[in-house]
Amino acid sequence: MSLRLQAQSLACERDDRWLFRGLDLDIRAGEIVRVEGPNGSGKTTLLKILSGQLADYEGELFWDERPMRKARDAFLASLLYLGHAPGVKAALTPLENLAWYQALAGQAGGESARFRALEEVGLAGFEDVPAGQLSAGQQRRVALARLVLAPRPLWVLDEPFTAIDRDGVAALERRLVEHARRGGCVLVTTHHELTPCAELRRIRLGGGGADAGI
Amino acid sequence: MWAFINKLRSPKWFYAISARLQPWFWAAALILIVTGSVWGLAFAPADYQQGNSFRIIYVHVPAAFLAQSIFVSLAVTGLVYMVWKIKIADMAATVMAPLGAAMTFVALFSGAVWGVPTWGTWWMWDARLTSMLILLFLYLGVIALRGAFASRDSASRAASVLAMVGVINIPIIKYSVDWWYTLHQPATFTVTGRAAMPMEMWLPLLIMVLGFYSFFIALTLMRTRSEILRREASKRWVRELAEETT
Amino acid sequence: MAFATLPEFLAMGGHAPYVWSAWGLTAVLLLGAVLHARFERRQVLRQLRRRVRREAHQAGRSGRAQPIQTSRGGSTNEA
Amino acid sequence: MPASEGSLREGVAAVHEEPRGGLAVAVWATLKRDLVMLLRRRSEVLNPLVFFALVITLFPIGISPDPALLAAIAPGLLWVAALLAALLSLDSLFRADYDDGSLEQLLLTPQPLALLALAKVAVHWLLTGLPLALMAPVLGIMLALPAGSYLVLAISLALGSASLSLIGAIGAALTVGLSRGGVLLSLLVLPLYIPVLIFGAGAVQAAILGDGVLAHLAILGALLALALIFAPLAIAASLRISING
Repeated sequence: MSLRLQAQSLACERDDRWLFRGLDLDIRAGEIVRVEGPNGSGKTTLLKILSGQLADYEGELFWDERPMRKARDAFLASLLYLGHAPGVKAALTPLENLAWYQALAGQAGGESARFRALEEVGLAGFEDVPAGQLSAGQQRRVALARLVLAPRPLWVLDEPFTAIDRDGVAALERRLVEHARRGGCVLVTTHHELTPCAELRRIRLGGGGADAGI
Repeated sequence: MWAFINKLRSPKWFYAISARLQPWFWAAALILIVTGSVWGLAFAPADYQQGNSFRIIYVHVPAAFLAQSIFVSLAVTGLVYMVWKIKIADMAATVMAPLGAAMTFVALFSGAVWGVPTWGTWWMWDARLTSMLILLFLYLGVIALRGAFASRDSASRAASVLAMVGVINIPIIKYSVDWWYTLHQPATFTVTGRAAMPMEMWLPLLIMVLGFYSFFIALTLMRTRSEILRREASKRWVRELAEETT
Repeated sequence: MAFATLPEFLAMGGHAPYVWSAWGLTAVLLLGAVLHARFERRQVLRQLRRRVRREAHQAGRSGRAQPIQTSRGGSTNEA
Repeated sequence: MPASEGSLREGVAAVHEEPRGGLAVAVWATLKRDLVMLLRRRSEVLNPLVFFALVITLFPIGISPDPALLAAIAPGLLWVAALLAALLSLDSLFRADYDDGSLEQLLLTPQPLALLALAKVAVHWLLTGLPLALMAPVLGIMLALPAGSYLVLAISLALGSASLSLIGAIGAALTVGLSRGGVLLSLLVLPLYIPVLIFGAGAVQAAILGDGVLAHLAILGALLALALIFAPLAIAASLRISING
C-alpha cells in the first residue's frame, strides 16, 4: 500500500501577498509532519491546500504519484481532515454527530463502532448528551473520535490539541505515533511541542514566505 | 484563440496593447456621440405623436442597451476569470460594474422623465422600466457583494458567480415582467416599441448606440489600466513604469 | 434642421424640462465618468511613485541592496 | 487500541473500491441530520410562520379592513409576505455549519457537494416553504381571499417556495462567510425572486378570475426545474468560495 503525498514548487498568493513559494514536499507513509511557522505564515492555508479544499495555488500536487486532479476521489477517500473548528453539531449528541460522519464517508460501521470510538477518546457516558452541553475540550474529543472511527491513512490535523487537557494531549500524541507506525501518515499544525520521536519531521514556513522558497 | 487567451494572462501585455487601442475608441466615442447628439437633438424630425419629447430616445435607448450589455460582459468576464483564472478579466469586471449601474440609472431616469409628457406621470410600472429597475438592483447586488469580502480573490469569485446567476435570470425576469405588464395593463402605448421609424430618426439613434459602446470600451480600457497598476504594484515592470512617468 | 431659431430649439416644443434634464443627466454622468477615470489614473500613479520612493528609501537605510521585485511591505490593496 | 493494523489496511482497501450507494447514504444522512437539528430547535422553525402571520395582520391595520379592498390585494400580499418569511430563515441555512466547521467537512467528502447542499436546501423547504404554503389559506381567510383560490394558493406557494429556497441558497452560500451577510443576502436574492413572485401571485389571481391556472403552475414548475438544474452547482461553487474567506 503506497501512501505518498507530494507537492512540487507549491506557491500560494493571497491578495498579492505570497504566503509561501517554491515549496517542495514529499510526505510518505509512517511520517508525522509538523508544519511550523509564526501566525499568518500560511500554515492553515497549506493544510487546506494539501487537503484539497483550496484550489487556489500554483505548483503541482500528487497523490500516490498521480496528479491530484485525477486522484482526487481516491485522495479524499483516504483523507481525514480536522480543522480549527471541531465540526461538531451542538444540537446533536456525540453519537449522532459521528453517525453523520460515518454516512458521509460511506462507511458501514454501526452503532457499536461509534460507541467504541467515543470510549476511546474518554467520552464513555456522554454518548447521548447533546454536544452543546459538553465542554470545549469534550467537543474536540468528539471530533477526535473520528480518528478512531474511520481507518483513514492520511490525517491532516489543524491544531488538534486545542482545548484538550493534559491526559488527552498525551493520548492523542500516542495515537499519532501509533498511526504513523502502522503505516499511516499525519500532517499536523500545533502550538503544542510534540515529543520528539523517530517519525516526526518538521516543515517550517517563514514569515511572508521569504525563507520558504526562491 | 488559445494564443490570445494566453496573452491575456499577462497584464503587462494588456497594458501595452490597451495603450494603443484606447485613443481610437475615445476618438470614435467623441465623434459618434457628438454627431449623434447634434443630429438627434437638432436635425431629426419631431415625432408626430410625441413631438420633441421623443428626443429622449437618443439617450434612453443607448443607455438601456449598454446597461444590459455590461451585465452580460460582467458574466462573461466572470466566467473567463473562474475558468482560466485570468486576472485581467476580473479587473475589467471590477471597473465595468459601476458604469453599468450608472447606465441603468440613466435609462431609468430618462425613461421616467419621458413618462411625464407621454403618460402624464413621473413613474409608470411599465415593463421596460420595471425590468430596468430590477437590473439596477442586480448591479447594486454585484457591487455590494464585491465590497463585502475582506479578501479580494474571494470577492472576485463571488461577484463572478453572482453575475453569472444574474445573467441566467435576466431573460427570465424580462419575459415574466413583460407578461405581468400585459396582464395588468393591456398594452396601450410603449415609448420605444415602434414599428417603423423613418431613417432620419433611427440613423442618429444607431450612431448614438455605437458612440455609447465606444465610450464603454474606451472607459473600461482606461480604468482597467489603472486597476492593473493598482493590483500589480509590486511587479518590477510597474515599478519601472512609475519611475519613467515621473 | 427641425428648429428655425435657437430659442425654439431650447424650448423643444414645450418639452424642454424633460428633454434637457434627461440629456443633462446623461452628459453629467458620462463626463463625470471620464473625469473620475482620469483622476483615478493620476492618483494610482502618484501612489505608485510614493511607494517606490518609500521602499527605495527603506532599502537604502537598512543598508542592503534590495532588488525591487522582492521588497514587500505596506498594504497592497488599499484601493 | 481496537483499530489494529488489519483494520487500517481494510479501511484503505475499502475506500479504493467505491462504496456502493455511498451517495444516497450521505444525502439521506444529511437530510436526516438537518431535520433532527431543526426539529430540536422548534422556535427556529416557528419564527418564519409567526412572522408571516404578523405581516399579514399588519396590512388590514395599515390599509383598511374593507373586505373588498383586501380581497383585491390578498394574492399579492400573501405571496410577498410568504416570500419575506422564507427569506428570514435563509441566512442561517449554512451559517451554523460554517461556524462549527461542518461545512469544511461537507466539502471534503468524496460525494458531490452540489447534491449534499441540495439535501440541506430540501430541509429548508420542508420546514419553511411547505409550512408557509399550508398556513397561507388560513391567512387567506383573514384577508377575505375569494373562494376557489385557496388550493391554488397553497399549491403555488409550495411549488414556488421550492424555487425560492434554491435561489436563496445561492445567496446564503455567497454570504455565509461574511459577518453581516443578512441584509446583503436580501439585496442579492430578492431581485432574483421576481419571476417566481409574478407567476405565483398570478396563479392565485387567475384562480380568482376563473381563468386556467395550469399554465401558471406549469411555469412555476418549469422555474423550479431550472432552479433544480442550475442552483445546486451555483451553491456548491459559492460554498467553495466562502470557505476560503
